Amino acid sequence: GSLGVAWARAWVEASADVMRQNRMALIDLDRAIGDGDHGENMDRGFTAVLGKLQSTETETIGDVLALVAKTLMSTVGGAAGPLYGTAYLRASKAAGTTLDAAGVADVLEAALGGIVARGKADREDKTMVDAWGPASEAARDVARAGGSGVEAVQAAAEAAQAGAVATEPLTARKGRASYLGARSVGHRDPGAQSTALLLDAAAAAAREGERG
Amino acid sequence: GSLGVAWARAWVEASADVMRQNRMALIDLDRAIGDGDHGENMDRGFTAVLGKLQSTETETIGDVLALVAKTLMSTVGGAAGPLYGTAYLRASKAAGTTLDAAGVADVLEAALGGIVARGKADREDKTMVDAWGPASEAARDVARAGGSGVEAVQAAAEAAQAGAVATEPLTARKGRASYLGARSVGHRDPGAQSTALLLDAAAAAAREGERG
Amino acid sequence: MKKLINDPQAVVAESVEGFVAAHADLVVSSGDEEKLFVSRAGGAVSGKVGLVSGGGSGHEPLHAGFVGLGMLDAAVPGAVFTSPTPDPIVAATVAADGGAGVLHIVKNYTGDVLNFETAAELAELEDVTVTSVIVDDDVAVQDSLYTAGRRGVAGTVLVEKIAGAAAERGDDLEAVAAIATRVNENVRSMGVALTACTVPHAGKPSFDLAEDEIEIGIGIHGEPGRERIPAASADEITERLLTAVADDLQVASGDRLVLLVNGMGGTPASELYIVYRQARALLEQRGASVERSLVGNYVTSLEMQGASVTVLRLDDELLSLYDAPVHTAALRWGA
Amino acid sequence: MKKLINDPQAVVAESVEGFVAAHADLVVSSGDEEKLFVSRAGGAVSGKVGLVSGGGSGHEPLHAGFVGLGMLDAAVPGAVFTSPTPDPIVAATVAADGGAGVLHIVKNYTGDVLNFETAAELAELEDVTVTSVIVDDDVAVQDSLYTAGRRGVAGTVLVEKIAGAAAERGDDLEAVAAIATRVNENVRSMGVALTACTVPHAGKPSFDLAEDEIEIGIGIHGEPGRERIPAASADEITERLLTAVADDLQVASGDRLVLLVNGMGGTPASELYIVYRQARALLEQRGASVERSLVGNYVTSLEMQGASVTVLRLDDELLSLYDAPVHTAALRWGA
Ligand SMILES: Nc1ncnc2c1ncn2[C@@H]1O[C@H](COP(=O)(O)OP(=O)(O)O)[C@@H](O)[C@H]1O
Ligand SMILES: Nc1ncnc2c1ncn2[C@@H]1O[C@H](COP(=O)(O)OP(=O)(O)O)[C@@H](O)[C@H]1O
Ligand SMILES: [Mg+2]
Ligand SMILES: [Mg+2]
Ligand SMILES: [Mg+2]
Ligand SMILES: [Mg+2]
Repeated sequence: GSLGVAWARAWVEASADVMRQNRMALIDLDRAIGDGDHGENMDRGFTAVLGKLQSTETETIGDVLALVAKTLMSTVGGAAGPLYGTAYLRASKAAGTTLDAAGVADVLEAALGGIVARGKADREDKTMVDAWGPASEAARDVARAGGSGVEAVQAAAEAAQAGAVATEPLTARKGRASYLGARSVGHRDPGAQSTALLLDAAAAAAREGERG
Repeated sequence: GSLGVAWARAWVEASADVMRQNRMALIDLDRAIGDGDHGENMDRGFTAVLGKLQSTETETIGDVLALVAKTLMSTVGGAAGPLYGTAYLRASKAAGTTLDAAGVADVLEAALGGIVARGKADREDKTMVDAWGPASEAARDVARAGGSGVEAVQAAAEAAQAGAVATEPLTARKGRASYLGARSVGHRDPGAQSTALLLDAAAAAAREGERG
Repeated sequence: MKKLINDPQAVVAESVEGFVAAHADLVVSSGDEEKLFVSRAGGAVSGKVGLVSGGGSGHEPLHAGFVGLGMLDAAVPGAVFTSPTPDPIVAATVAADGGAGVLHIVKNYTGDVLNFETAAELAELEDVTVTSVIVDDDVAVQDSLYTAGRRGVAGTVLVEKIAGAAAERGDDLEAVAAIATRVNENVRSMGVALTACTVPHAGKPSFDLAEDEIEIGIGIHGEPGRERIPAASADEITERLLTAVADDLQVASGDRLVLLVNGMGGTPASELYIVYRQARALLEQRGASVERSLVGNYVTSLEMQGASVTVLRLDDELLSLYDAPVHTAALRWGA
Repeated sequence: MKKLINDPQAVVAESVEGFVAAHADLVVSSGDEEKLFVSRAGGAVSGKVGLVSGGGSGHEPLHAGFVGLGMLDAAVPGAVFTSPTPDPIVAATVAADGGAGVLHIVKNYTGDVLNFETAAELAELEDVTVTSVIVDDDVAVQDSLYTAGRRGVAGTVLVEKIAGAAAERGDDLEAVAAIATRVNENVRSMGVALTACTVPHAGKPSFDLAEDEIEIGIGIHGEPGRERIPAASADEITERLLTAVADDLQVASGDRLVLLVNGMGGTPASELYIVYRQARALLEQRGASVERSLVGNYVTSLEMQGASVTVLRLDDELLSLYDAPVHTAALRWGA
């Protein structure tokens, strides 16, 4: 049930995949309440990450996440670049050699902390915080209940997706969607959705790891 | 059967009317093979002519046609302005006090001569010459056959309309449509059509005069 | 049709009003709606040959944007895409005359030619000597004695700039006309449209273009072009335009050139620079050197998306006249 | 989507390549695709405060068009509508430093702010002193502590122009930053879109607007505006924009102003002058005087049709800095 560096690498590969596949869907979410680049930005970033990963030896989860952090920071741009960059950087520092459920919760909380430190968004401001927040809480709940690392990631992914969906009725107060005020209601936040997709990739990689 | 100054004034009024009504149709013809302004130009011109006419005493057909000439010249612009301006100017000089069939033919030939002098178009170049040409010939035929002035105008109008229709298969060699080369084939020349409409107005005014 | 306009009939008058208010240091308007023209704020320059151009509106900044030191003395805006009538041209000609005569720079359209022709005759009656130069730089149109000939398009800006500099240095009317003619002989252009434009009073696009079609050899009046082809990459389109231009001009190794990439009004600057990049590369492949460049909206067709490529072959004199000071609303250097 | 582009991913690189080729007398490119920036041809000016700005591409001529004497030292173009990453900003900052420190002029978008923030920290590690000024002139957006705040739009050009002049006259970093801040405090803007724009990599319009609708309070990234209203006349739209701007700036009788009417990229110049005419009239009705004017495409949104109105309140110092020489690809006077 614990997660190691193989999982981390598999997660990154799955992330690149899912960003490529959801490129247009994320662009469309961002077109509705932003500027229509989120899918392009994330796809560009994770394509670069994948390239780097394939030519880099990594010994720990932390190595993998640090590589993701640096690469996203230097290839994504926009709001998402620094936010995801900081999230993965903090996560890399929080990650031990293997992650049990508590370890997963620590990593997700660190990521969330990084995003909040940079972006200063509160919950319900209709940002990616509304996906990372529920995700880290769900992982912590699994840890408290004595579940495994894999279960924690799975719960986090489900909570992130629910959190992304739950941004729909909200009025944006941070990021580009905030310019729309009440007109942002009824649309899902693209960053929250990309977070849900990334954590879903994490869960899928964890399940694969269990099986394989 | 002869035509006098009352007819000339009625012709101008009918012309303004018919240009207003066919404004969009002429714009559409000109959009297809030109720049889409012919209807606007002619409508602007004849609206101005009508205004001038209503505030001007005219003693002869020549007075009326000279006023049309001057006003078109200074309000229409584009290719049609100078061409119609010169046509009406030459026509005004050719017009006697009343017009029998030969007089009508003289006036139309003078108009045609003015257009050719300015625009240097030959027949079948797909211009207004292809309406004025047949029109003046038809009037001359009526004169030779001993018909009346009214009959001459009527025949001219019909020939002009046939001439306008006959521009459709032609390749333009003068004016803006010439830039299209072979792509001008299949479209009616806007200036030939406006000529047909103006001569139709002349015929209508003549018939009205007969009756009235 | 959505436009930032009020009454479609008032577009030209209101736009000129805004233009002269914004550039009051440079230009004044005649104020007379029947004889509307824009001229230098200081009036005619005594002893200098006056330069007058004009034509249908909708090509801004042409021509009013080029009135000022080193370029035009007066510009006559007609209705949108409709040559002005002789009256305002005569008035502008008289206003531009500083005693040394006036050069009419006329784009080769039947309407422009005829109206300027009449105006020149009328101006002579008012004791102004007028010479005319016809600009016909558009290689998209076949030049033939049996047609209206080539159109005047973006090359007009270079004729106005260089002839304006010749007038400013004191050349007489004949010499200024000779320079203008020399520029016209050495300049060629061709354009492409990705979209049509909509004349305010027509309210409909000037032509219909499918989502995957472009018009090659477009004019500047929304008149359809030479041929309609499937949409292609910027490099392919540019090669088509540049090749036609450079072949016709017989650009040869060692030639020194001005390269003007002109936007049709609705094209982002970034795209014009992509066109420029390829046009320049192709010229350099021919061994020619691009000495001066202009990239931007100079001769437009309202909001049309598209661009044209213009190449002028320079000699020492043309280059020094090109570099001479110019201070107008749309072109400025050295002053 | 029809555009004069090649590979959508290569738009920025190719456009910058064309840009620096066309303006080689003014600018050079870093050439490094990973750290792409444009800087003055002559390199950093020793002893002068360096000015660096940047942001997503698609707003041309902003920012690279304003690199040159009296304005920016370097500009960092991100992907279209996407803030650049810290690396090229750091590289540009180092290149722009003439030993007197560097001012970052940052438009207030989360992405720009975060990336420039990180870059400033990294540049300090390379011994460059960096101060940042955030531009937030867009009154369409409610200013609130609880949101991302107002956006930086066309007022940015005036901040860059005037701060650039202050740097050029020898002000130190603190003084240049203070001038930039003063301009930002005295400038307000608001825009309208008649059509959306299409980001090359998205391939679809940024929003869908019906034939009879316009977006009031549009941003410069194709993001939807404050409200969608039925199409209206230029005078009505302008009144809406100008009133919001002038009320927020509290324009009063006797105020001396710069009026900038900015095209969003796809708007004919003639329409911008119609907007200018009305905006100026409304300012004069308030008893203010328009001392300087700019009308044209300065801060665009690709091929979007629309315009924005920007008003800057002047004092003697700001006016003299505004008038100071500037020589860039997109703005030039006095030099
Ligand atoms: N202040 C913030 N805090 C947290 N997340 C934010 C903040 N601002 C923006 N975001 C996230 O960034 C996403 C937008 O990313 P992206 O489209 O790539 O950048 P940009 O808005 O610069 O175009 C939003 O959907 C939102 O989730
Ligand atoms: N050289 C010419 N000789 C005769 N008629 C011409 C000539 N050139 C153009 N025309 C006529 O003028 C018409 C176009 O007029 P109009 O649209 O008002 O002017 P423009 O072509 O300047 O826009 C054409 O349809 C044609 O009949
Ligand atoms: Mg975005
Ligand atoms: Mg026409
Ligand atoms: Mg016309
Ligand atoms: Mg963005």
